[in-house]
Amino acid sequence: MKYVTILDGESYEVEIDKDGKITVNGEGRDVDFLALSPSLYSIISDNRSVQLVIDDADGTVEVLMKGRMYETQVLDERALMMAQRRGGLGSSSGDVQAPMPGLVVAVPVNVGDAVEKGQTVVVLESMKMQNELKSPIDGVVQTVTASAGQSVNKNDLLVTVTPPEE
Amino acid sequence: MKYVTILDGESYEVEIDKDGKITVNGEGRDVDFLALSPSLYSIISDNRSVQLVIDDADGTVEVLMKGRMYETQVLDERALMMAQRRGGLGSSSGDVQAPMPGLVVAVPVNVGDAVEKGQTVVVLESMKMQNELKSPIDGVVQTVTASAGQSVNKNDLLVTVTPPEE
Amino acid sequence: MPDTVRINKLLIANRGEIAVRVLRACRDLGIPTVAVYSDADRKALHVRYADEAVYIGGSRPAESYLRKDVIIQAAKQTGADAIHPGYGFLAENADFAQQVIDEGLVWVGPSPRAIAVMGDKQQARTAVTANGVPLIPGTPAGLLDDDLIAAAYEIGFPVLIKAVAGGGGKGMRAVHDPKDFAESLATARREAESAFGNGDVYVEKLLVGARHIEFQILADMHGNTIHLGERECSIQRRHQKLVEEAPSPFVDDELRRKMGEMAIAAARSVDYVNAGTIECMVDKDKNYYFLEMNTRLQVEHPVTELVTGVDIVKEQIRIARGRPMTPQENVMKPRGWAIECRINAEDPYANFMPSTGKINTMITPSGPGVRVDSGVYAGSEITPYYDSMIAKLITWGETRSEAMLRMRRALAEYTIMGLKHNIPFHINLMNSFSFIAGQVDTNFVETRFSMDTYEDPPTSQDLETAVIAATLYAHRKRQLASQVVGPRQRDASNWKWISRWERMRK
Amino acid sequence: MPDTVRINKLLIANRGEIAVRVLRACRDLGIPTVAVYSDADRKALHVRYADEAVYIGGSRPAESYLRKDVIIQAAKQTGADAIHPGYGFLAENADFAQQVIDEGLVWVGPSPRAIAVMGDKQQARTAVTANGVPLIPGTPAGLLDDDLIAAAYEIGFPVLIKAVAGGGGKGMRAVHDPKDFAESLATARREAESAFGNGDVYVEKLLVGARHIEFQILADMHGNTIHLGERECSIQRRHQKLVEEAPSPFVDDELRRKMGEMAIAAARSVDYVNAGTIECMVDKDKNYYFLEMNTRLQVEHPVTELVTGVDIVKEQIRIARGRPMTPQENVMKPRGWAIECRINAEDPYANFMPSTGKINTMITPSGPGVRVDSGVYAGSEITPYYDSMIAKLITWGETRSEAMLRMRRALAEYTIMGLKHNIPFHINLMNSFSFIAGQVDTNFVETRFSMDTYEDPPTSQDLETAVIAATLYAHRKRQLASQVVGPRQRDASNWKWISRWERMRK
Repeated sequence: MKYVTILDGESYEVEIDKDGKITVNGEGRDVDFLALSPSLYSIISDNRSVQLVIDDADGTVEVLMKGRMYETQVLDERALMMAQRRGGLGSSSGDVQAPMPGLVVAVPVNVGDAVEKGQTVVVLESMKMQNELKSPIDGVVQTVTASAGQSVNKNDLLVTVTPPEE
Repeated sequence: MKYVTILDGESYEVEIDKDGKITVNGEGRDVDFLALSPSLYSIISDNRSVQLVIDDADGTVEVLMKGRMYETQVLDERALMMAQRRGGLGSSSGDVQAPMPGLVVAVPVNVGDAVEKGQTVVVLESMKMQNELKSPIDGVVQTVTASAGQSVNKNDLLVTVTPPEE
Repeated sequence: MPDTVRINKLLIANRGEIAVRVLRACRDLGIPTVAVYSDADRKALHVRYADEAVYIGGSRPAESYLRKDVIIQAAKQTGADAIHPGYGFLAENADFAQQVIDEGLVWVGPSPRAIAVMGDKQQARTAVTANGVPLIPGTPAGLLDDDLIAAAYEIGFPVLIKAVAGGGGKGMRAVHDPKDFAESLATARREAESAFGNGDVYVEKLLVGARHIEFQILADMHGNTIHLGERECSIQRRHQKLVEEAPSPFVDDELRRKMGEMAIAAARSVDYVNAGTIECMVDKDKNYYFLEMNTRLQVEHPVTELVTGVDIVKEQIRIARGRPMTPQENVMKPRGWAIECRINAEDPYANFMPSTGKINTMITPSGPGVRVDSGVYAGSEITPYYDSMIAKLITWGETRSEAMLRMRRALAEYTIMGLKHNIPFHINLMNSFSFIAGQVDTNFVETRFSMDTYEDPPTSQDLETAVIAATLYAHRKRQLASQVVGPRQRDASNWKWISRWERMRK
Repeated sequence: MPDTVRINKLLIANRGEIAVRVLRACRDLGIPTVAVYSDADRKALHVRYADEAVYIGGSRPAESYLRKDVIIQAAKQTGADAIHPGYGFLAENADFAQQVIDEGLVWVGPSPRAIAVMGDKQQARTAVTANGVPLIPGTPAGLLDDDLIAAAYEIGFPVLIKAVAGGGGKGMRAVHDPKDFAESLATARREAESAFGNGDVYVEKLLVGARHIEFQILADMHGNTIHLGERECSIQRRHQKLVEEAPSPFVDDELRRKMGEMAIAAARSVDYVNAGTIECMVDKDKNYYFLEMNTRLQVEHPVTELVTGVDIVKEQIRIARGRPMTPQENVMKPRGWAIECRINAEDPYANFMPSTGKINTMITPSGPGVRVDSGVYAGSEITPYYDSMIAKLITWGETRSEAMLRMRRALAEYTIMGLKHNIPFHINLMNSFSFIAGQVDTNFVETRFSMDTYEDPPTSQDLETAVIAATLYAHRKRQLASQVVGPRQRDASNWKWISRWERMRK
């Protein structure tokens, strides 16, 4: 199985054969990859022993290793083709969801507003703190389903932002 | 549901109704009983908070609480009747099984030997220690399936002892 | 001379790690304990570790941990003759302290009057000023918005807006530019109203590049008041402390002597008894200002315990019993160095957003020089009802560098899975040159620290390992998905499925 | 004057808690680490915590942890320039030490000659006697069975049969009655043969009512040899230590001075360098006898660390580098008190039978004064290949009673599920009046302690709680069983089952 994995804008060709043997950019690697518990893995590769937390969300595989986060995209051949046809890799979603149950304190944007990535679109109170939820992308506010004073559950969709037309 | 539970030779009548309400020897008890993990339980009863390890084997329910082991037998009405018909409660089995994988070092008894409760019937080497497996009852050796030099798995039956005829 | 009283049973009016901490002290003293718990906390560690546990209501604090009458009733019902409030909840509630005392119970804490005076920022300022304690220039409480903005101009920007009833960074906002003042004021009032039911705020001068340094005070009923040295608490984010250490790398013997005397004078200004903390700001030129007194056990008390050998909670109980406290002299020479990292259920990669969920895996670090004060375990649930601190990791070393190396080691060992937490933040902080050099101020985390940049960038080997791991993860997930049988195939062999399901249940 | 060498990377030729302990010391020193592991240990904590890990073979020790060449090859391959052997396995193997040195690697331990001499009981006796160290009367090694029985009569019963190559109680038998001598001799020889590949034994006088007290020695290459005080190790079962403390409640200043001098003389008799332990028997009249020297880090070293502040593993590495050790004086005044309980996977209710299995739940105690040295975690498997000690729980207090109270508390907190372990034994021991009073000898556990009787019997409330819990447990199990649907009902709704099964998989 061939994959192209992207990290920090760089592409790595990773091939995994049926016996589990691995090559990275054509070079063989000796890898012992083991699940320790849900999301927790141990790798011993060329005797280096590392513990990793791995999770995925929206097509991104996040690897946390020695206190550092590596965000990767793993594409098989079909996904790679589709991405290339789309003209780019890894456009992220503009959905803003409640990361936890809480009380909406303020929604400082309206439908149609242009917002920048990182701009606060909802203020959510939870765990005695006011948390500012930010837009994940540059774009335009498409829908606002949250309103101040409303109690929301985890993962409730609050605001959606769509990328600007190009 | 009515039970008779026996601890240290004393019988307690315990009744559990459909709502989970409990009486012990006719007196109501306020009990909050909660599983924390397999075998581990928390009881809050009249505000006393206790953690317990509970397991059962061969009809005995073992409760480990504050470093002390309480061996109980819990009998429902049918079991109680049957036990009374049998003429006694809690006669234990004479099977000697391997408590863990190991190497049989010696079997100092033969079929037909009279043995006392606590007498060594098999010596098993495991974890670098020689462990003496004892007869759980007074009786006569009925079968010997283990022999010196043999490797055995956990729970393999090694020797059976039957109670003497009365 | 006070009478010595016995404590036969002690109720802890709190939850989480601090309830466990107080329980442990009681166990070490042989005093039976009573825990209280809300719906959300039936399985909590403090309930499991206590001798008795009393249910006091719903999950929200107002329904349980803040219910004074119900908690006092729980003490009466179980025969507890003393109450330790921990920190937060009712710890700095003078009415509650008074009620406890009126009911004939021992209050493990300072007098209601001391709590009330120090709990009101303005009264506190008046009290300590009388004893010659230096203050940061600021306004009184109770001013209207227009007066506050005028005062802010007079003091000179930057300024800090602070809640009168505040604590823990809630209802607090720094304002650098006058044009942001109105909005920040509104936010601060809103937060204060929501957190403390009191939206009153005041304004004071914001010291730039200043450190947060505090002194631990102990005072008994026999007239002894001492300090146990200082704690450096400048590693903060939004005025919430994240890392504390003792001693402070900034404090020399002379400054310790002077600030220690000031701290004792501040405590004496309210005839303080029991453990308390004098919080100060210290600028680059070693000018120091009294901020406030926390009239309770402090979250970060363990670092002081490790460098002084004093068990502060045990001393609190001893003092509450009317006995002379064990240490009798100011601690001018701390032994070694201690660092504490607060482990919070907050995602450092998502703006420190709080995270909830069930901890499914936990490996707690241990070994030489490591202490963990925690209220959670594998299987416990982090709910949105309480604050996000789930544990405190504390290390000790002969020197600051040994304590830091041990902290790095302990952080690397600490495995908590099932929710997001800030251990990666601490790992990166311990690698930051500024922190290593002790060159920090209260704005360091927000202005000079980032989770995205590393002073010591990842090696190509690290990058490759991450790529391999991510790819294998995705590969396995894909393979697993392809093994999920479609509905048509399932019907064929019902029995296989059942037995498989039964195996799963074991 | 020796040259100081650098250690750039250190390989730990061991597993379990002691491998983790050495890893931690290296981390605290900033030295990168290499672990080695067998098939059974791929998921072990020492593999997870090390920077590098080398697979060295099958699960049985002979296939992995005892393979000298493979371990040295692992060091070469990873560029490790030093080897720490831990205890057990190759730690007291003089050939291995020599091989390590011959390969140009740093051996973190004493000279091969010191290991060889002290490893041979007879040579050891000869060596220390030359320095005036008192010995228990006994026979030489290599005697035939008939000569041993004759010697036993001459020495006078009771006697002790001991393996020449022994350690840890293996191949050791006490004989009180001459008629049991032949059988015990056969068993001892068999055990020694199986454990050490050497069935040779000798006989010595058994001291009745004696204590096992040992001194920790540190010696560097600069001619300094000191002791760090004693450890009391009389709580044993079948010659395996279960609980150790420092200091000993039996040792006064005068005895400490005399025995300490003797311990240093014993170490000097083989020009000892690095950490080592002089084990002694001490009778009721404070007569003391040299038993043996353990030429390695001892399992129970943490109690000494807690009362002296010395990190013994760090000192071992320092000494191996040729540097002068940090402590320079004998420890005559230990600070406070420390107790260690060995947590073994052994069932105290079934004759301490070893137990294997997977740990499914683990809560590790922590808080003030508690240290845990462990090699296991929830999810790890205890296999029959290695010894049954899975962790060490160590507490410290200002006084012996504070250390004991903390131990009780920590034992109550310690939750390990999935296999049988001896925590209930330790809980009962900590409640035993003899232990509390410090009135113990090496036969205490076997002759005067029982898991079935309590000095403080269970209350009727305890009994009732046990009855209620047992009944509810059985009731629930019964209800659960009645909910298991029969095969006929299953066919009805296949889809429900599938979705249930899928939920289970999450």
